Amino acid sequence: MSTIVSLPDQSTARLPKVSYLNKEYGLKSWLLTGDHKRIAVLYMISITFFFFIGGAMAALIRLQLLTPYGDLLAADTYNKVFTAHGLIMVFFFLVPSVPATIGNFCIPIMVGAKDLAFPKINLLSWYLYVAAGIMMICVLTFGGVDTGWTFTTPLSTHYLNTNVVTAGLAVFVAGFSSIFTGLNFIVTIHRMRAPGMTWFRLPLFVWSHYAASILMVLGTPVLAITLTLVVLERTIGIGVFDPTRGGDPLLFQHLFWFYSHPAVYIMILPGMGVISEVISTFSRKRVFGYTAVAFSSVAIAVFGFFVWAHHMFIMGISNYSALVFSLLTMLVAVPSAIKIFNWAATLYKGSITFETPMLYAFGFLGLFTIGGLTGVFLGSLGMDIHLTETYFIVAHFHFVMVGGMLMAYLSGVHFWWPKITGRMYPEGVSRLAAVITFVGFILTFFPQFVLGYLGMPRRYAAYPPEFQVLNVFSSAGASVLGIGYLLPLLYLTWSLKYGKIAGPNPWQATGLEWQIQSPPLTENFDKTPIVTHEAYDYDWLANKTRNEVTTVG
Amino acid sequence: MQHFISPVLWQFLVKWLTHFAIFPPEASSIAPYADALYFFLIFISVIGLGAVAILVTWFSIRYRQSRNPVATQIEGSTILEATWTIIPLILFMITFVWGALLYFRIYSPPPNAMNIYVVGKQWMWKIEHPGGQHEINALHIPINQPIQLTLISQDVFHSFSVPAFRVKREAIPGRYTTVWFEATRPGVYHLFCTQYCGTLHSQMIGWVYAMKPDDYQAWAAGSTSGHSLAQNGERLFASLGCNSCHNSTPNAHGPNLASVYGSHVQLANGQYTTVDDAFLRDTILNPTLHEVAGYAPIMPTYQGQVSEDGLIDLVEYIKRLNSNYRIDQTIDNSAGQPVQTGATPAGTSAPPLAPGAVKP
Amino acid sequence: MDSHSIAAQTAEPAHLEHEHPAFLRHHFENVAQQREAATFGMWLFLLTEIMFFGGLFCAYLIFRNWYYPAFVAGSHTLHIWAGTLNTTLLIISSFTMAMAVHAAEVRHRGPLLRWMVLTIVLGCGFLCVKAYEWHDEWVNHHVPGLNFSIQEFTHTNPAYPGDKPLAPDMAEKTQIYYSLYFVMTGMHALHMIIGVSLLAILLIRARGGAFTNGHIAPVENFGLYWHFVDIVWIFLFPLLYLISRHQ
Amino acid sequence: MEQHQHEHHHHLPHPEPSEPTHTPFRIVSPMTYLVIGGCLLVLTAATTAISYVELGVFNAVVAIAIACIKASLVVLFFMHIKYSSKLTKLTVASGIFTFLVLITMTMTDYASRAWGRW
Repeated sequence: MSTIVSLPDQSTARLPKVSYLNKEYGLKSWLLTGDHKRIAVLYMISITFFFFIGGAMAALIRLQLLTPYGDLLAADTYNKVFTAHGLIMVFFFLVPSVPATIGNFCIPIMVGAKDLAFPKINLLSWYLYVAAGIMMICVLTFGGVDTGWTFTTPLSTHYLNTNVVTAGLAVFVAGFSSIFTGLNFIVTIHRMRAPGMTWFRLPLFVWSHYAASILMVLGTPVLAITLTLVVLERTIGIGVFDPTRGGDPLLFQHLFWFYSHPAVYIMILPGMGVISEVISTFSRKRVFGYTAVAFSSVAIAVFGFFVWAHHMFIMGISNYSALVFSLLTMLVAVPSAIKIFNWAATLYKGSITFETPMLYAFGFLGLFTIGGLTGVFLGSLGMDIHLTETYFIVAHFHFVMVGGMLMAYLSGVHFWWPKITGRMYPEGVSRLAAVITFVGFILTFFPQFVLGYLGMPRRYAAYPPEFQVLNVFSSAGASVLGIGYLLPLLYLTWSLKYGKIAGPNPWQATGLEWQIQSPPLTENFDKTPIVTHEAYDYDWLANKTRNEVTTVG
Repeated sequence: MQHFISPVLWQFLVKWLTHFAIFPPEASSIAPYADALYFFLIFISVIGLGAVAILVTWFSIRYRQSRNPVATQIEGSTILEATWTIIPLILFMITFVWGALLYFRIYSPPPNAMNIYVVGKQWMWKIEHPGGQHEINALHIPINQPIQLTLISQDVFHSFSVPAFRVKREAIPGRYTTVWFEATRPGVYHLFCTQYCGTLHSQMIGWVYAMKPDDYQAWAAGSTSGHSLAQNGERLFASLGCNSCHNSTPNAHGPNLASVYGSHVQLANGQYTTVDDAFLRDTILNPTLHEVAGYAPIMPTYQGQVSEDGLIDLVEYIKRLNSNYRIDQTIDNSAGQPVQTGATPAGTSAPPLAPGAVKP
Repeated sequence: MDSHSIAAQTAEPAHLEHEHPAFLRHHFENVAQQREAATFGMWLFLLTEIMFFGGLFCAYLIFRNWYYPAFVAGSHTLHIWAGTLNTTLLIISSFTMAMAVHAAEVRHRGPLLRWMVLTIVLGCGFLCVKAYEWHDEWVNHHVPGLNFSIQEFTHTNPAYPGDKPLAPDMAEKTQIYYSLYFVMTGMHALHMIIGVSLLAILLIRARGGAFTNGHIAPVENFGLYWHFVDIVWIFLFPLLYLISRHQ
Repeated sequence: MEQHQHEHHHHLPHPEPSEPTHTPFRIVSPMTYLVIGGCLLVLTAATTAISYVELGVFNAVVAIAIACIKASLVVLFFMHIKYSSKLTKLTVASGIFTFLVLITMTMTDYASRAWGRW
């Protein structure tokens, strides 16, 4: 009997008879569910679908750029492809990735609640996501859209005859999906915590989601109204963004980036939460400087609202504004630096193991550090002039979003996979996938920094021949990267049926979610837990395990 | 070597290697300053990344489970955390100041800069030299001479980028922007549009020809269209009827425009403003927004009637207008005084051209 | 202060812990937690609304600074009586809504229904006046993009003989004013329509006895929404109707 | 069998609550609503009347000030913020704060563009 507590030996673990997965059967029980865990699974399936569509677009982009002459796709097709890649990856993958899947699954359990505060709104948010997704698919089916994901006016309003309106409305609807997710998280974290779960006992995953949710709730509506204005401008020509009627295209930039810069933090903060959990668990040590990491999340969220105009340094904002926004951009880099060093210091005197989530987390540390530091290049006014709108931006963004966020997402998916499905993924092949992803990523995106400094502009369907060598490296890397992303899809699907039974706490982690069965019951807990320990209290876990051995055994 | 692999592949490799570039040429006076900051930033990035990499690697080896089975729980360390807060902060502040200085170097043209107008449109760059040379997707400039570009877009956002000079500036619809550079090495350099501007964005590219001053003079003399921008502007000024109000006769309704460029004028709302290119352009299109004190707001708008090229001609004309002599004469002529028409020899009137302009 | 008193209804949380009324959803511990969560959620939703209108106010401020004479001229074509009447209607409807919430709090079904009906009537009254104004603006060719004409602004407005006619370039800019006017009042009216519809649903449920059994969260939160829509109008009224009326 | 472990939570001592779980709700009296409603109507009349008085730039200032007072009355009394928890107050404040960030930081760009090109 004592074997159940001396995991990760899973030989005697069995799947529980009743769990959220088999409480009810049938499609209807899934599509009308209020259970946050089921909604998380629905989200996971849908964002995976969109990730691979966006990934296919990326593959087309890299194939096109293999040669300098634009042999594969016509220029307008290429424009549609990179626009679809951007829109899908940003609004249909990155924004909902960790929050809507892992966050949805874990946050209620982590705070000791039975569900999110508003289960129906949670389901509504998934349906909004699906509706937006269907609109996006319609856009792609009926001729695509070639605005670029930034919808820049007056290009999007007056100079294109593609499906801009539908695409804009799709993003509008997707935005409300994200607002409702954020709103649900904030209320849940404030109001649904179990007795004894004080703010400073919350896992850092919850803190980072809290910060991201604030950004979702306060930033997204500005995007909504901006896109509404774009749609109105395009359909009836109201003139607010049209310079020939006295409107100001730069106002669009201001309003767009007021959301879309914080959106970057919406995308990365939840990933940072994953990294805190994973690094702590696999070094069996509490996160170094818990308070600093928690507050740096909030600081990123707050400062995130003050830096949007750094996307517009050369676009005609006043020099004084450029100075202020550059200064604030430098300040927002500091909390990220704090996080990186605190994670590194967490390893100190730990007892480190190298399971797949940890490998992905190491990948995150390296790639996010590069991504963050190159962000400082771009925040620096004079350097930005040369680097902006080139492949340097592309590389920087992908280092943060793919090297950072996607690594964090995969780390989280592997980490919580046993909890979500009750089964282990195959450790050997998944470690291989983590390494392949890291190598493929570096090969794909590092050459783009060099291309950027050489001056190769982004969004070019064809380019001068001297840039070809680096582009070939990049495309070659992308094929490696593609394998790295396909592997998890295959072996995780395989593991649903054939994976080893995980048992409640395969990693011996301290979070509340690991103290219940895997997969959990629909109500998460038999009885509301009472929390007496801090997050990452491994002594508490060891003590609890000892008691259990005596009680159970 | 080529005997061991296929000749096609060999050709390919050779082509690659000859085209292989990892650093752009430094061809302007600004480039070394930009590169210095770039290397500084790379330096601190390597330090930062190195610090993280060393810590992570060392801890991973030293504290792996097989070597350190029991973790020691540590709360944190205020001193350490303060250290890695303050050191990055200082480095980022240095970067900020350095970057700001570079920014103002790039965007503050020196007073002796030679002005060239650039109009961006889907999908080409139209370059207009004051001497009347027009170019598409090509820019000829002399080296060792500060060049100021005044950019505007006719439709959507474009961005004028010359990587070899490390300068870039957005061409905005409805507004002039400026950037300057001084080429230091003769050569042919890429000119890109870097702001996504629609279907043929990737074909909105061209070349910058940096030439020795003598070569440039030869090119300028050989490429002129026959009329300087100011001369085109003068014709436009007359054909639009601007001269009926803007002259120096006693019954002129509008301000006298001679030598108005660069002066400070008081607006109807009491504020003072400097007359620059942007101000001139705006007053032609939106006269009500810049009512000059002492004049009735009767000027019609020319929005939609003058192209960006025409506006540039007008601006260039007014910029170089030192006297109203020729305007008044045109008025007299059109007022129907045939006696004096032929009596004014063209040669005696002072041409309103600045010395820099190239004559036909 | 006698204008308010502490409610008695949630004074015994200890008992509620084990009491499970039909409206208490399974994942909440007790009624108080459910009500607090709902109210807090509603406030967060109103935050998003603030930012949604925030983008419009930002645009409004910029263009009002740039094209002040056009904004004055545009504003002078609006019916100030209609704006004032609508402000009054909305404020009274906010009052009646507050009273409806009060009726739900003290569990009086009759007054609850009456106040809700009154709120719906006032809301519809507001929309009718708004529709009349829009119709008027359509007739006068003031709808940007659809049937706009600057004719009226290049000549003296008979209602404001003191106003100088605008120069054509400034008259063109009245289009910006009207764009913002229609987007802002349109977005506001959309919120009103949604509000009236929701209120009608709540009314039907209230007739069946809901909301007077202690489960007042839906009425209370709808009240918050309704008051927020009122606040938006409180700002729209001076910004759109009252620009330099003294000229 | 595997599910035994979470039952042990109940053997643990009851910790101090993190924050008060139950905030008593106040019922505001109809009289307050009536007074506030009356104030709002008076202010509406006032703002309309004042707009016909020449005050220069202060016309806009007064109009906005009155609108702010009216909005505050609605928020404080009709929306019960005066009687609400700190959290709700903070929520409202953060909304206004972000709104002001959007407005002021954008406006400063527009204002400082007119200061010239250095």
